[in-house]
Amino acid sequence: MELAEEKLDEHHLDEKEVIDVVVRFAGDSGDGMQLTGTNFTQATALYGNDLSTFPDFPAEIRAPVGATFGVSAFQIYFGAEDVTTAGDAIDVLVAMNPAALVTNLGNLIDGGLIIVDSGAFTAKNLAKAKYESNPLEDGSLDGYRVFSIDIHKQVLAAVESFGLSHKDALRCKNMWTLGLVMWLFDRDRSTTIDNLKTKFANKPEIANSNIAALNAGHAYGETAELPAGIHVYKVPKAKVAPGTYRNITGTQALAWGLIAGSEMADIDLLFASYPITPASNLLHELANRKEFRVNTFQAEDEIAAVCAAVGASFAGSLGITSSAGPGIALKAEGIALAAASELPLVVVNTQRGGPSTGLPTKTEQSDFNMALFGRHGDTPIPVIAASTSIDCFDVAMEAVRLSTKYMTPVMLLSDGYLANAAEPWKIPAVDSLPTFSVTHYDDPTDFKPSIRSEETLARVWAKPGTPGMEHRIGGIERSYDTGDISYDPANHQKMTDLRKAKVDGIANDIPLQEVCYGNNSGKLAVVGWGSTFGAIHQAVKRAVSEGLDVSHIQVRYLAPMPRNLGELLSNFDAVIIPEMNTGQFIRMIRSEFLIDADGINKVAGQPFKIGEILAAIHEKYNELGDRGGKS
Amino acid sequence: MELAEEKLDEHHLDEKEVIDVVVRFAGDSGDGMQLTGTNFTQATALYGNDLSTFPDFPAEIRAPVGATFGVSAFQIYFGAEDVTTAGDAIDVLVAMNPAALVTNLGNLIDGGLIIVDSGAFTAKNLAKAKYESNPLEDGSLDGYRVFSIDIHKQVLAAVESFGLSHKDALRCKNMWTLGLVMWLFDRDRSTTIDNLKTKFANKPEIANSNIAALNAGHAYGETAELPAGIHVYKVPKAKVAPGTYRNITGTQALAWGLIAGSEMADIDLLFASYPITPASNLLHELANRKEFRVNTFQAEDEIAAVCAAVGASFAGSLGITSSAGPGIALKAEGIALAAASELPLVVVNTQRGGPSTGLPTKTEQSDFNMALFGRHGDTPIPVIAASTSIDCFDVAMEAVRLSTKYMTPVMLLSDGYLANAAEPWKIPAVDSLPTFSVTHYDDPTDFKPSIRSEETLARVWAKPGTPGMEHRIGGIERSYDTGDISYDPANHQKMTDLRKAKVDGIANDIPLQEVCYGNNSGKLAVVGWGSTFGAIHQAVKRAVSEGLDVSHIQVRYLAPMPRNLGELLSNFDAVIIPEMNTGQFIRMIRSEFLIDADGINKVAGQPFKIGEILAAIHEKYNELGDRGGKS
Amino acid sequence: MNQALPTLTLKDFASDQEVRWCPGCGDYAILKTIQKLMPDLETPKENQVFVSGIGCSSRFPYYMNTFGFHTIHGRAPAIATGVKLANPELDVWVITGDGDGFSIGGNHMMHVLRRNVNLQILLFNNEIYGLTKGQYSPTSQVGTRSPSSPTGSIDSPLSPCQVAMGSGGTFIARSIDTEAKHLTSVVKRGHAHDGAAFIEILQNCPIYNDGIFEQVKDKKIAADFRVEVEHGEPIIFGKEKEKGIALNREKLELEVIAVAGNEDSILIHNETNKIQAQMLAAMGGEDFPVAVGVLYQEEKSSFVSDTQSQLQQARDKQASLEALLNSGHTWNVD
Amino acid sequence: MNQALPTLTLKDFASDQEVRWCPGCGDYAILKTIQKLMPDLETPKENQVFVSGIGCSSRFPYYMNTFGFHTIHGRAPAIATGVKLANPELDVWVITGDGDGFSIGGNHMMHVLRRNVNLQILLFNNEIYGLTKGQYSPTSQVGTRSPSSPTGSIDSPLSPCQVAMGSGGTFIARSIDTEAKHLTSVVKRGHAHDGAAFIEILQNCPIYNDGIFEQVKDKKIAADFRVEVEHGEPIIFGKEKEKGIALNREKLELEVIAVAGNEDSILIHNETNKIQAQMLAAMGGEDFPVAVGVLYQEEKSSFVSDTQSQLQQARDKQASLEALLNSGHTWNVD
Ligand SMILES: Cc1ncc(C[n+]2csc(CCOP(=O)(O)OP(=O)(O)O)c2C)c(N)n1
Ligand SMILES: Cc1ncc(C[n+]2csc(CCOP(=O)(O)OP(=O)(O)O)c2C)c(N)n1
Ligand code: SF4
Ligand code: SF4
Ligand SMILES: [Mg+2]
Ligand SMILES: [Mg+2]
Repeated sequence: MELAEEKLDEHHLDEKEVIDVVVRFAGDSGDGMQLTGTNFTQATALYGNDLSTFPDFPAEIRAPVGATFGVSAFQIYFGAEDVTTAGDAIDVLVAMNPAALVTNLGNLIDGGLIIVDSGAFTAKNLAKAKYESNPLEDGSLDGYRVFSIDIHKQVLAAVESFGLSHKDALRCKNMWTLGLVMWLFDRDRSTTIDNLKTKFANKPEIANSNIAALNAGHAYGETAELPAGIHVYKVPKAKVAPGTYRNITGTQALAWGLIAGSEMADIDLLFASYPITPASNLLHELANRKEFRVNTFQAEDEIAAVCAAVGASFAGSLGITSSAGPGIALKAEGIALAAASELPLVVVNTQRGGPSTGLPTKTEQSDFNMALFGRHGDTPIPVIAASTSIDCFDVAMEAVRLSTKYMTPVMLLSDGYLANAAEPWKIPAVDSLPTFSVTHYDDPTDFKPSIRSEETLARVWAKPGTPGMEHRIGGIERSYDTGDISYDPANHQKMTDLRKAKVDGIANDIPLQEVCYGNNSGKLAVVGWGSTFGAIHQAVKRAVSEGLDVSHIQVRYLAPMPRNLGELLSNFDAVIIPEMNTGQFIRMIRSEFLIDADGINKVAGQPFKIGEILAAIHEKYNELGDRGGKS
Repeated sequence: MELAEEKLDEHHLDEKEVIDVVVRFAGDSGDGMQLTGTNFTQATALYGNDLSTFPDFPAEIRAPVGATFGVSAFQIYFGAEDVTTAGDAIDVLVAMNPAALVTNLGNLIDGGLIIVDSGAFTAKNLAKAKYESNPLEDGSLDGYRVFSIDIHKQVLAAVESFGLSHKDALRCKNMWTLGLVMWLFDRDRSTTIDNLKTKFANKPEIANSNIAALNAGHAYGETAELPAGIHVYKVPKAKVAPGTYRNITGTQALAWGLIAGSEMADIDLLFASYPITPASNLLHELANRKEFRVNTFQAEDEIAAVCAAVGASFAGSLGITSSAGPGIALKAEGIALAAASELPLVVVNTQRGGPSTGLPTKTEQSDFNMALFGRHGDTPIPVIAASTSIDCFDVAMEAVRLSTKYMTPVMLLSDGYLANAAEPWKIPAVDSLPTFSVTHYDDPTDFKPSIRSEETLARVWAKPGTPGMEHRIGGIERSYDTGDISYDPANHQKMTDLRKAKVDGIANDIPLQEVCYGNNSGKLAVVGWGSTFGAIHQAVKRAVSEGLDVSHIQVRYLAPMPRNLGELLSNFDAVIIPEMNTGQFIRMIRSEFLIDADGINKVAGQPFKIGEILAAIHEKYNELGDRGGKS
Repeated sequence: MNQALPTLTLKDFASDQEVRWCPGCGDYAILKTIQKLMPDLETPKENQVFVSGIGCSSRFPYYMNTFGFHTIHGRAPAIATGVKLANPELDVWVITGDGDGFSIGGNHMMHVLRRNVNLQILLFNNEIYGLTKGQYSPTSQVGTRSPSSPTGSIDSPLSPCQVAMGSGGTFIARSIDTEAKHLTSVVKRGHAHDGAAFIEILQNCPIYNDGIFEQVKDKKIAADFRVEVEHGEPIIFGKEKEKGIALNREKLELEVIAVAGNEDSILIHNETNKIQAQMLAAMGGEDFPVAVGVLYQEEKSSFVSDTQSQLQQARDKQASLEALLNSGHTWNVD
Repeated sequence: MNQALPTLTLKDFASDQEVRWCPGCGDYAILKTIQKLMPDLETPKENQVFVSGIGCSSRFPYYMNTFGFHTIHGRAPAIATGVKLANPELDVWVITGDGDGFSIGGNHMMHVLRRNVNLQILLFNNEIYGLTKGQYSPTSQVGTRSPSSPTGSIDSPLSPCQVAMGSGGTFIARSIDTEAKHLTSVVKRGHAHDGAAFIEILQNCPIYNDGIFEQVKDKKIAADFRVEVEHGEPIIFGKEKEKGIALNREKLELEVIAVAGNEDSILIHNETNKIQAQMLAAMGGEDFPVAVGVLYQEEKSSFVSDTQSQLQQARDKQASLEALLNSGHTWNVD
């Protein structure tokens, strides 16, 4: 299916009360946009809106001031109903300089609000952004509401009394702007003030001037004469289940899920990795958590990393390795060794734009094929995917459970979007987490490394250091009976069948597939996996609210798939499968169930927009209407 | 489908004239069985039978004398009709010692002929073969025709006059035995005699004693009193097209096909590889052919090998790399670089038993998944497979053609069986070979590395050293328009679509799929790819001769598949797909065409037997009969 | 076709791509130096090829208006080998970083050096993984705090020049990003070397590892912390060239001594002596200056020339495809 | 649980698997030597782990009745690092070949050595790829004719001990397959070393590279072609110990001299001197004997102990999952 985009209702900001809003803070790498966004997010969470955030870093490490490729942005989508994406289009764009304006304008809704620092629209900066004339003056922004303030000047005035250098004084620009945006949405500044006090505990004059700037920005909104149509907006509180919440990125959730998994399984983790964007943060997070049963090892490359993890698993810990596309490709041989020698291993793939080096800082779902099939020989392994940032926590625990219970490598798919995006997470009670304690085999009576569980088909995990357990394993085919090398043809057939049966059998140990929104049968099912969740979910909700018979099915277990998935899908007249690749998961659905599903494919390094999926639903729906369906 | 085996007619050797025969020479690694087999093959080719041969080396380099794991064998299947496999079961087993007997007996037909050297059935050798009593004496061979001769003694007598050492004299055992087998099938000894003279040109006493042994073995057949039912068999000549023939292994054919490809394309080859069984012989063969436009480079590992090949392609030669499963897995990232930067590259995968180190000396087709999907990102590349040893020649040329014409890596799948098996090949006239001369781009007017052909969608190949062609490429996403780095979302979509369209478009440049035996529509199609060809072909022929409506379709182009394949398959009531894996190609057939094909899967490190496929045909046929078909 | 080469300048070697390193990055200086020296090399521009891996440094080829291939992480030496084998006429440069060249790519580096493949290898050593945002690298000092070593790294660093010596490298040199003159002369000598020329360039990463080479770079103190070695010249340093390196030949250890009164004890640099070169390569730390310049050079036949002569020998045979196909045992069927 | 260890013998360390090397292979002798010395190491059998890559040599673990992991080609050092990090109590051995350890696996080898990971690394150097039927390896002499180098290899070989030195190895030794006594003593010293112990074992492959070490092995001539170095002892060799190694301290070159009359000029082996060790590691060829024994040893804190102390430090904090999940900014919704 060709990808079209449906315009969502753009009534935003016309009323004083709005259901949801997308705000994007954009500026130079040095402008502190991430900090601004984070503080606004905290205030918004406290206010009681549901929300989702996405920091958008430039590909370059540190670009020259004012360069378009150096723009750093932070987007937040918040509202009164459940929010599952960082938003299709921007309602409010905060642009700290011309480069920030030019690179983000395309995504602003018609009539959207632009807050700009006119003080940064100098000839030099305009040239760097390749503006031929000043957009604040040439009428090119007429279709928007422009709120142009010389923030430079305002800030210098606001912090004058603190005696900062000109440079340090200007550094408070972001807080001034934040103050203004907080006024716009009626947020409380106190957490930000606390944060500033803590952060600059040793530099009170910096803390105080930032606080002054924040307050001044807020006051500006309250007192200045504002352009028509700019006023305080009310965004009603969301109905949120009671509990303690925090904001969490996919990376954090994944790391903590692994830690929780190690506690539940009662084993040590060795996390061995080699830096690569956007996977490195997982290494960083865990390197900081060695007070738990985690050790981290930065290896010389990805091959060494997976191998060290396999070695750790042989020694009785759980080896975990992590990377993105190119690095995962290098790990194939090591993963296959773990599969052949039947050792647990968790492989986390934070997918990014491919092929080859591709688009390292962008998101994509194009490693599905490699996850399932990227190894030589018949080497099945279970593959599971996280759908949201917070889902990373549960999926990480599940990876630990499956790999240790079935003595198999498990591939966990995340992606660049999930890794960096943050959502509010209702913090679970630790004693509510599932337990699945693992034990190492230690009975020397007739011990052989090939002893296996009849139920799981997993072989025993007998670790070095245990008397009587001495044994040899390896990657050459092993005898089913003894575990020793065997070149026997019938044995190879038996072991091949066994490896397949073991992984297939996991289907009996995972939940049946449920429909996550809509009915269990009907006209159209939209089937997703991974980070397409948010956009699909909103699109299906909107379609249902329009009265369409559409359901959303989100698959976590990609291999093996849930036992009932084929039957469930056959209850729908049509199935569409949005993927951020050229159609990889759909191939499995078609071949397994012989269902003529349609793919909705987007490979632009960016998540789906709700409108794109909604458009695809409408299109398919119309087509179905024309030819009539089963139901 | 479960794998059963159908007993083929075992009337063999009951008559004086037989249609076809399988002879297997088996002995210690040091017994010269490969030489014996090769000479017998030559004589058989000259005699006018069609034939196919398979050398079967032990997994160990050099095992102790008499060990079962040190048995080396050479099998030849020859007959009056076309022969496409090395034979299901053995008619005549030549066993030079107890180990050779015990390891091969299981595959001998009931009533088959065993020729044994009783002189080697010593207590020591029997013990090494784990015989508790001497099978020549304990009646355990009663179901066979046993022709037991003390070849030790015979040989020593035959060569006595040449004054050789005892050890050297015994070395003539194999020629004595060959003489006897030549008598059995009425073969001419003169080529062997010539070969011996050439081989031992500098050691005439060795040449002469071997010739004497050969003649003595022959004379023994003519003059000795033989057990009942042992006599000269006539195998009628096959109807063979006129021409000059040679015997050729898959490895040789592949190497020569690459050389021929380089001549036709008018480019130099850099063949970069790292040794691995069973792929190394290709490196060896090409290292010996540097008088052609081939250079070989033994790299430090597989990654360096693929990278050197990619570098050579960048510089304007054709880079080729070759390996087996584990090594191909390591090349994924390099292959993806060639795909992303759009450079030609040929990757030869001589598949072996997996997973991990698996069964290096055994054959399998289990790298299909990896060939199609074993890379990160959306990275399609064409994949083609050779079906027979001689087919390797054509497929290698085709790989050169496709990779240079479409500026893409091409994966060529062979396997351990094809690589080592030999068949008679009608030597083509060089001027009958297809030409497809490649030119490098050298027009500096508005040159950009992103200029591409509208027809093939391939970009230009502009090589360093050409003035005005200076340009930069790489693995980061490149602008469609300029070839420079681009992070633009729409461009990434466009380039992703382009890469897919380019590979998909190859479907327009390959032959339509034909049926290779049987009708173009009907009840049952047996679809094969790769080295299953021989067994499928014979099985389908036999089924057709039984009156069944069965066709054989052999697919060379696995990605993209021939344009008409789906339509062709839909003309059959049922489709079965034998594969030496757990069902990999079938997944593509099912997902692309939504056809409910059945897999016949064997993963025992050994080729299919004709009987196994015939049994599957019968089973499916019966099932179809029961439920009635389309036709 | 090649008549007198037109006189080219730095500008001819600058591509049209905007340079995208962080402000202040040492890579800028290196780029400029290389662009500037290219016209002097007397190799036609179209025969210049820059091959790199992945890293900030590996972006280099994009900025050179020559042939360039920005490949995959760690593999540039292998890819460059293929380029050079395919066309020995080309001048092939490898641009790599401490991570690219010595972490993931260490093995290829070792093998091109021992094979003596005719490449100029420029290692931009900033002792950090720049592109991936500052994790410690195999050349980072012990105790480096980085996102992946929050309490300090514990791995002992590799010394690129020492590894290159151990691998059998035949040209081993060290220079500094901002020392254009020194860098130019070292690179030109590497270019003239027949075989693999390995040049470590100490490069400042102001963002993630700022000032790590301050001692050897800061004009005020550098004279005390670095020594420029020159074949046949005494190894002396200090603002007034008042200090020298001597070899305690009993203990086989280097020593820093005053020049005055000890003129005869000062070690004379002999770039053909491997043992001495190994000692110089290892110099540094608290008590010794860092040696820059050509530490070692050895005349040895190169991989490409040996390969070419083997090829030449093979190609003296008249190759015929026809004859190949018909070689060995054949038979006719009429 | 561990009371006095039962006295074990060679047999206790032989597994039930049939040994499958070619008749006459040097690997047999090494296996026997290792099996025999195991009981002396005073590590419980269940704490012994042998990790290997792929190659004839890498089959070794199957024959040891200890824990064993026959992994994938070239990666044993990395896998062994994981084993050791997971359980520092274990005695971890790496068994590798010249192809496994220095061709495909060279990078991992370099990095375990510089990190000083506590492993005993036994490199079976037969200067050939045995398992894949005899192609030349990175340690093969120039001119080696093999299936992949039919007219002779042109790549200069690596010297494993020199590479190990260049990589910063802290224990570097060389021995010979069939010299059980010498090998035993070297391996025991390596075992006692705190860090990475690298031991090159010259191993004969009678099938593909027979006799390559004949000079240093043949009882009749070996005395002239090898020298056993021993810390603190003069470096002398020859049937009557009549020859010695001297160092020309001016030229920094080794020389062979007669002992008689030159007693004072004979070099005394000092295994703690890196420069001297580098010279000894390089010795060989036509004019010099090959040095065997412990060439170099350096006391340096090991990777595993440094890791453990960092872990220990972190774990002094009371870790609570509950606290982690609730750390940082949280808010309540009622
Ligand atoms: C296979 C693979 N692994 C990891 C990465 C991520 N990566 C890119 S550059 C780099 C390190 C760069 O360090 P260095 O070579 O020192 O270059 P610098 O950026 O410091 O110049 C890493 C780890 C990658 N691109 N590909
Ligand atoms: C990834 C991979 N590449 C190649 C091989 C094939 N291979 C197995 S062992 C070997 C070389 C062995 O040489 P060495 O390490 O010297 O061991 P030896 O057999 O001589 O003891 C090679 C190339 C493999 N098994 N896996
Ligand atoms: S991160 Fe460091 S090395 Fe990379 S461009 Fe910036 S300053 Fe240079
Ligand atoms: S090939 Fe050589 S190294 Fe391998 S087992 Fe045989 S003799 Fe030993
Ligand atoms: Mg660096
Ligand atoms: Mg070897």
